[in-house]
Amino acid sequence: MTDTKITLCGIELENPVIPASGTFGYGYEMAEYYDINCLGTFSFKGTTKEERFGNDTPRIAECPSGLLNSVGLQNPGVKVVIREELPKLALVFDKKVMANVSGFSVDEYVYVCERLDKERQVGWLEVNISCPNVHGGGMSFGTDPNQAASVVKAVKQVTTKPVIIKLTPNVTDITSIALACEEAGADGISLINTMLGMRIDLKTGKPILANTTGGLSGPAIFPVALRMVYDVAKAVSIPVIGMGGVSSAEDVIEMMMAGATAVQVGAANLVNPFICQDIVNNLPDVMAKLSIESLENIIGISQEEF
Amino acid sequence: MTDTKITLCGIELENPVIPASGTFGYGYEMAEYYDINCLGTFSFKGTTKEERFGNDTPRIAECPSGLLNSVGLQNPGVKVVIREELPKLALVFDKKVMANVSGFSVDEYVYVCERLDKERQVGWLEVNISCPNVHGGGMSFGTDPNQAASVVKAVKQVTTKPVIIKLTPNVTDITSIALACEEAGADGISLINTMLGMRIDLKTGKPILANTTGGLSGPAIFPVALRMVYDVAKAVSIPVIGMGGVSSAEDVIEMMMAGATAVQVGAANLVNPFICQDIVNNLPDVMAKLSIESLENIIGISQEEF
Amino acid sequence: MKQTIFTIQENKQLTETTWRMKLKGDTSEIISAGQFVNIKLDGYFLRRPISVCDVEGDILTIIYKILGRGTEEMTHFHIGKELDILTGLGNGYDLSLSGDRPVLIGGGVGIPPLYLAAKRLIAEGRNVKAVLGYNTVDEIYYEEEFREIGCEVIIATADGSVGVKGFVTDALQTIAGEDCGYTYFYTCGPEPMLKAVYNATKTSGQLSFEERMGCGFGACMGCSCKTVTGYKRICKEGPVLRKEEVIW
Amino acid sequence: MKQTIFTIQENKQLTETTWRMKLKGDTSEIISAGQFVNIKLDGYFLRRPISVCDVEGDILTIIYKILGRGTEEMTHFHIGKELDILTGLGNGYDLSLSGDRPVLIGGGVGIPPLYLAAKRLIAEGRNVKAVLGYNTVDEIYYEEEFREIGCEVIIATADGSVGVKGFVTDALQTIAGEDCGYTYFYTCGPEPMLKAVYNATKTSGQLSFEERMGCGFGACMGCSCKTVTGYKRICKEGPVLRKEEVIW
Ligand SMILES: Cc1cc2nc3c(=O)[nH]c(=O)nc-3n(C[C@H](O)[C@H](O)[C@H](O)COP(=O)(O)OP(=O)(O)OC[C@H]3O[C@@H](n4cnc5c(N)ncnc54)[C@H](O)[C@@H]3O)c2cc1C
Ligand SMILES: Cc1cc2nc3c(=O)[nH]c(=O)nc-3n(C[C@H](O)[C@H](O)[C@H](O)COP(=O)(O)OP(=O)(O)OC[C@H]3O[C@@H](n4cnc5c(N)ncnc54)[C@H](O)[C@@H]3O)c2cc1C
Ligand SMILES: Cc1cc2nc3c(=O)[nH]c(=O)nc-3n(C[C@H](O)[C@H](O)[C@H](O)COP(=O)(O)O)c2cc1C
Ligand SMILES: Cc1cc2nc3c(=O)[nH]c(=O)nc-3n(C[C@H](O)[C@H](O)[C@H](O)COP(=O)(O)O)c2cc1C
Ligand code: FES
Ligand code: FES
Repeated sequence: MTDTKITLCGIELENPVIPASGTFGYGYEMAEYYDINCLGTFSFKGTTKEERFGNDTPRIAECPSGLLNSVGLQNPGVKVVIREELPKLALVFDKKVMANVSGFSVDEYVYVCERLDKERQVGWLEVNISCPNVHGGGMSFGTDPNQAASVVKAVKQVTTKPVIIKLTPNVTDITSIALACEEAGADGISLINTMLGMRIDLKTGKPILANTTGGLSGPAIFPVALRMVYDVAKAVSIPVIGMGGVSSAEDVIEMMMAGATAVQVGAANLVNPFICQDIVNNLPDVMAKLSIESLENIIGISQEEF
Repeated sequence: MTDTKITLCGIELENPVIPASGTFGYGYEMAEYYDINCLGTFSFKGTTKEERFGNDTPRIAECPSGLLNSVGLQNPGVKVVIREELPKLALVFDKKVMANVSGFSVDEYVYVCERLDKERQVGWLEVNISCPNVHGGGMSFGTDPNQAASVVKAVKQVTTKPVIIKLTPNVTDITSIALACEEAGADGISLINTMLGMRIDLKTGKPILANTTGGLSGPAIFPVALRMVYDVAKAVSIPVIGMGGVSSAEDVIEMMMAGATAVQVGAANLVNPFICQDIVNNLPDVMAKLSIESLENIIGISQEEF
Repeated sequence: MKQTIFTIQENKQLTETTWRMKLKGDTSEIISAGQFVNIKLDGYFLRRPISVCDVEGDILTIIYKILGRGTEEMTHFHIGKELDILTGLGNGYDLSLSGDRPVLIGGGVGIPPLYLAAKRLIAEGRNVKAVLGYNTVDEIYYEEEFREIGCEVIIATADGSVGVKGFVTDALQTIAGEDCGYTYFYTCGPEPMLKAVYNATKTSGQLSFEERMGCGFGACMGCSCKTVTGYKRICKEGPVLRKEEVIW
Repeated sequence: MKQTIFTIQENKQLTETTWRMKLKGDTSEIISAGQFVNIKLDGYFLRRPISVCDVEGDILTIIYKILGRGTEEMTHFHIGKELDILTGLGNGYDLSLSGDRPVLIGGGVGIPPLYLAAKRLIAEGRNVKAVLGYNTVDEIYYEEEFREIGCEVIIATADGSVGVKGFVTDALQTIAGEDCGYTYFYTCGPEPMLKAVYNATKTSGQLSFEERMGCGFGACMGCSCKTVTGYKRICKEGPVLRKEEVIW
């Protein structure tokens, strides 16, 4: 028998497969299509203090083996999430959910995390520090180790549940940022968010996205994500959640070999709404073919020297 | 009539299509397959002071819409390049060639550039500052504006020909590095080099590349490259050479609309050895379809506000 | 929504740039006129959203225009080829509001979803007029098909090569009768046309919008728009909006 | 080197994991036994290098083993499908050095290029022996084909299910006769086998190597190795190296 169980910050998951934030709504929408209880868990849409519409459309542009998005954190705000979305989710999902949090200031992160931390359904807080920091002058919290640490410290003070920090790949040295987060008290690191990219409409000569640039995700970024997971997992001792282009059970295993304890699936959900269910179903077969008995045992094996 | 001519640092090119360094040898090898005089020019294999074998094999790993390479600058050293490779090239190529230079110290860049600058066949020096800087502690010259500027200043002192600095995308803020190079006297900026990535062999659990990590190139990186070309071209006033995943006449036009004066083609040469000839041949048709009369006129048009 | 494999039964050129494809498969999730399907093409990351033009038993008909590489490639598909398609996407038109004399207003590749709407409205005994707009006479398709099902058709061409010279809104003015000549409108076409129709129509009606889509089934928020009744996803709460809720 | 479209004439399973494909097209650049072709597969970025097993007129024969996704997908290709192939890659074996009694030593998917070598050596009147190594009896293919062209065949299986139990080097020892029983060797197979053959053989010979390739025609330096006579590209100055120049 193959064993797909893993433990993420003290909570056991049936399997490491986690739909990524922004590609799975608040979950209940996807429960129309299949029983989402087959998942390890899922990360819900990035939630902010106030309701946000996000950026103008077009927000989507196709790329080779991927897409750009500039959704810009559309969400109904944390109060509505707690009042309306989580109760709807409770009807269709028995497990702990990963609450993805975004913000434009330390105060906003604190505000949102404090509230979501109190929700029984929430198992982990996944704090996305890839957004531009308005206070700090337009740079993202995730591009500077000190600012990243300041978010972690502030959030940890108002929360009781595991805090996972989600990093942006658009940096020179992701390891230094991960280390700063660990030192500041983070319970896990999740990476990667999208890579900054752009496309132009040849007919008009203008950017396709109303926002000019957007975030690249999908299989195109898999090798970059894998390298960052490898580097970060080597450096930190807290668990790492790997993502970026994962689209198959084989990709899940490759991410775990690189050092990921759990694996998120983003863009692939958009093209095949049933992909996470498929991956969960295929994992035992692929493991058997590769003579892997337990997924927990392969975490980071590519790091070992022989 | 469509006009594909462009001017790159004072030298007119028949068209903007330039095979990228490392994917076209020293040119004469490719002249076995077609008449390479149809090209704008090409950038020859990264050349160092001493002969280098490069990294152990495997040096290549496939990725979605791209590949990783960890060739590690295999080349016969600048003396042999001047004595043997350039004379062979002279027999088959009438135009000025772009001399791609690598180094592990400022002194090495100076040494190699000084010698290649004297060669009649060389039109431009393309200085690749993406290599680890041994003196500076393992970080690459291309990840720090000050170090990048120091290379530019030193090279400019010993050369008379246009010096184009080739940047790595593996940085938080590529624009600041491009600006530092411009201020230090660079005559052009060329970007992007490969993105750091990795793949693991599922059967062994070990990295596929002997070097563990490698550089990702090919269509997968096109949107990231385009965004960087757009940002850098907006910031600097020297010409920008765009590259990263370009594989068609349409891609050439998209890069130029983003701000590139000329466009290099790398990974695509490996899959289709005739791709650059095909692109040169297709350009006029695609221009006609898009009602573009002159390529020079579309450089950076996506930057304009309407 | 359902993910199904469809088999191509026909792939026929209608005009220089417009093709019709008939596909056989499980159409059970296709409920309303104005819904769309989302088609996976090998070698492209995102699916291509295309409106349902007709559905009869297990045969789905779509009409597509060559716009970029994906639709160009579709023209080379042979009979028998299998396509992975998501069906049952979008809300579709609410035909119960049509009144006795609805008008259907379509421009270019906005025409196909109106065909199924016309069929169903006529089956319900409505007196249906269709105003179909094209650039020029050579681009006309489906005029006959609309007539055959008993629809009165008014053609507008931008260059005046046939029918009313001008846009669908010019042709709309030629409809006379009691009141404004129609009781309700259903429209689909490029956004500038929708806006013109919005301004020119004298009754209530429904407009079908296009947007670049990430998923097409509500997961990504790629296609949102603001309406009087809140934020809506074109792919889920759309593509059809009521005239009263549209914000330009 | 030439880039040509070939049409599949046959795609036949030989063993559980090994298939033969016959392709029709311009084979004019295929000169030597031991050369390879590089095949473009839809959906994969890099081409797949596969040795020439045989060439007769405009028919190219290759034999491939299911290793990963690309070769797995090849097994589903139908007759008539067109493939974009680079031909005439690599140096190939120099058969002029064979002497009277060359031995061909192949393991697994290293066997195919030796078939064309055998045919040509026999055509030149050489007395050719082939030592073919497999894991087990079920994996044996092309034994008959080698015999039919007049080659003496010695089989080795790792599990001893047929022929000599052990590796090709064990089978090699069974060859007796004047001197060591052969005048020269040509070999192809996995690297550990090549090394064993290198150590076990008593004459000079040529070894064909594999490496992960970027281009397959000399442009990228992806496949370099160090030899006694300098750095060589497996795809261009190889895949065949002389025993004397190999550095392990
Ligand atoms: C709800 C809906 C219904 C549609 N119905 C039809 C129809 O019945 N017939 C028809 O011909 N066309 C229809 N379209 C437009 C059709 O989706 C695009 O023409 C098609 O996706 C273009 O693909 P391409 O590969 O040829 O173009 P490319 O430009 O190469 O496509 C690149 C990307 O942009 C997207 N894209 C480009 N143009 C559009 C567009 N106008 N709308 C949405 N996405 C776009 C593509 O889907 C793809 O993701 C509809 C669009 C929507 C949203
Ligand atoms: C000169 C040469 C001749 C060859 N001749 C034959 C032959 O006649 N028959 C045969 O079955 N195989 C042969 N091979 C090996 C064959 O190229 C690989 O088995 C095949 O590329 C695997 O592709 P895949 O998509 O199934 O595997 P994947 O692992 O999915 O491929 C991923 C990438 O790795 C490369 N790769 C994986 N394994 C190898 C390998 N062993 N050698 C080179 N590249 C590899 C692939 O080409 C591709 O780029 C030869 C290799 C070389 C270099
Ligand atoms: C449409 C879309 C919306 C996203 N929204 C969010 C978000 O709200 N919060 C967040 O942390 N990440 C968001 N992401 C990033 C993904 O969660 C994920 O980190 C990234 O896409 C890389 O994974 P992938 O290649 O599997 O998509 C979004 C991605 C996409 C494609
Ligand atoms: C096999 C290979 C070798 C390369 N060698 C060099 C090199 O020697 N010097 C250099 O500046 N860039 C080198 N590059 C980077 C390319 O010139 C180019 O910047 C990069 O690959 C992005 O373009 P592409 O996506 O079109 O390949 C190499 C790329 C590849 C694939
Ligand atoms: S396209 Fe994804 S929500 Fe509409
Ligand atoms: S594979 Fe490119 S040089 Fe050999």
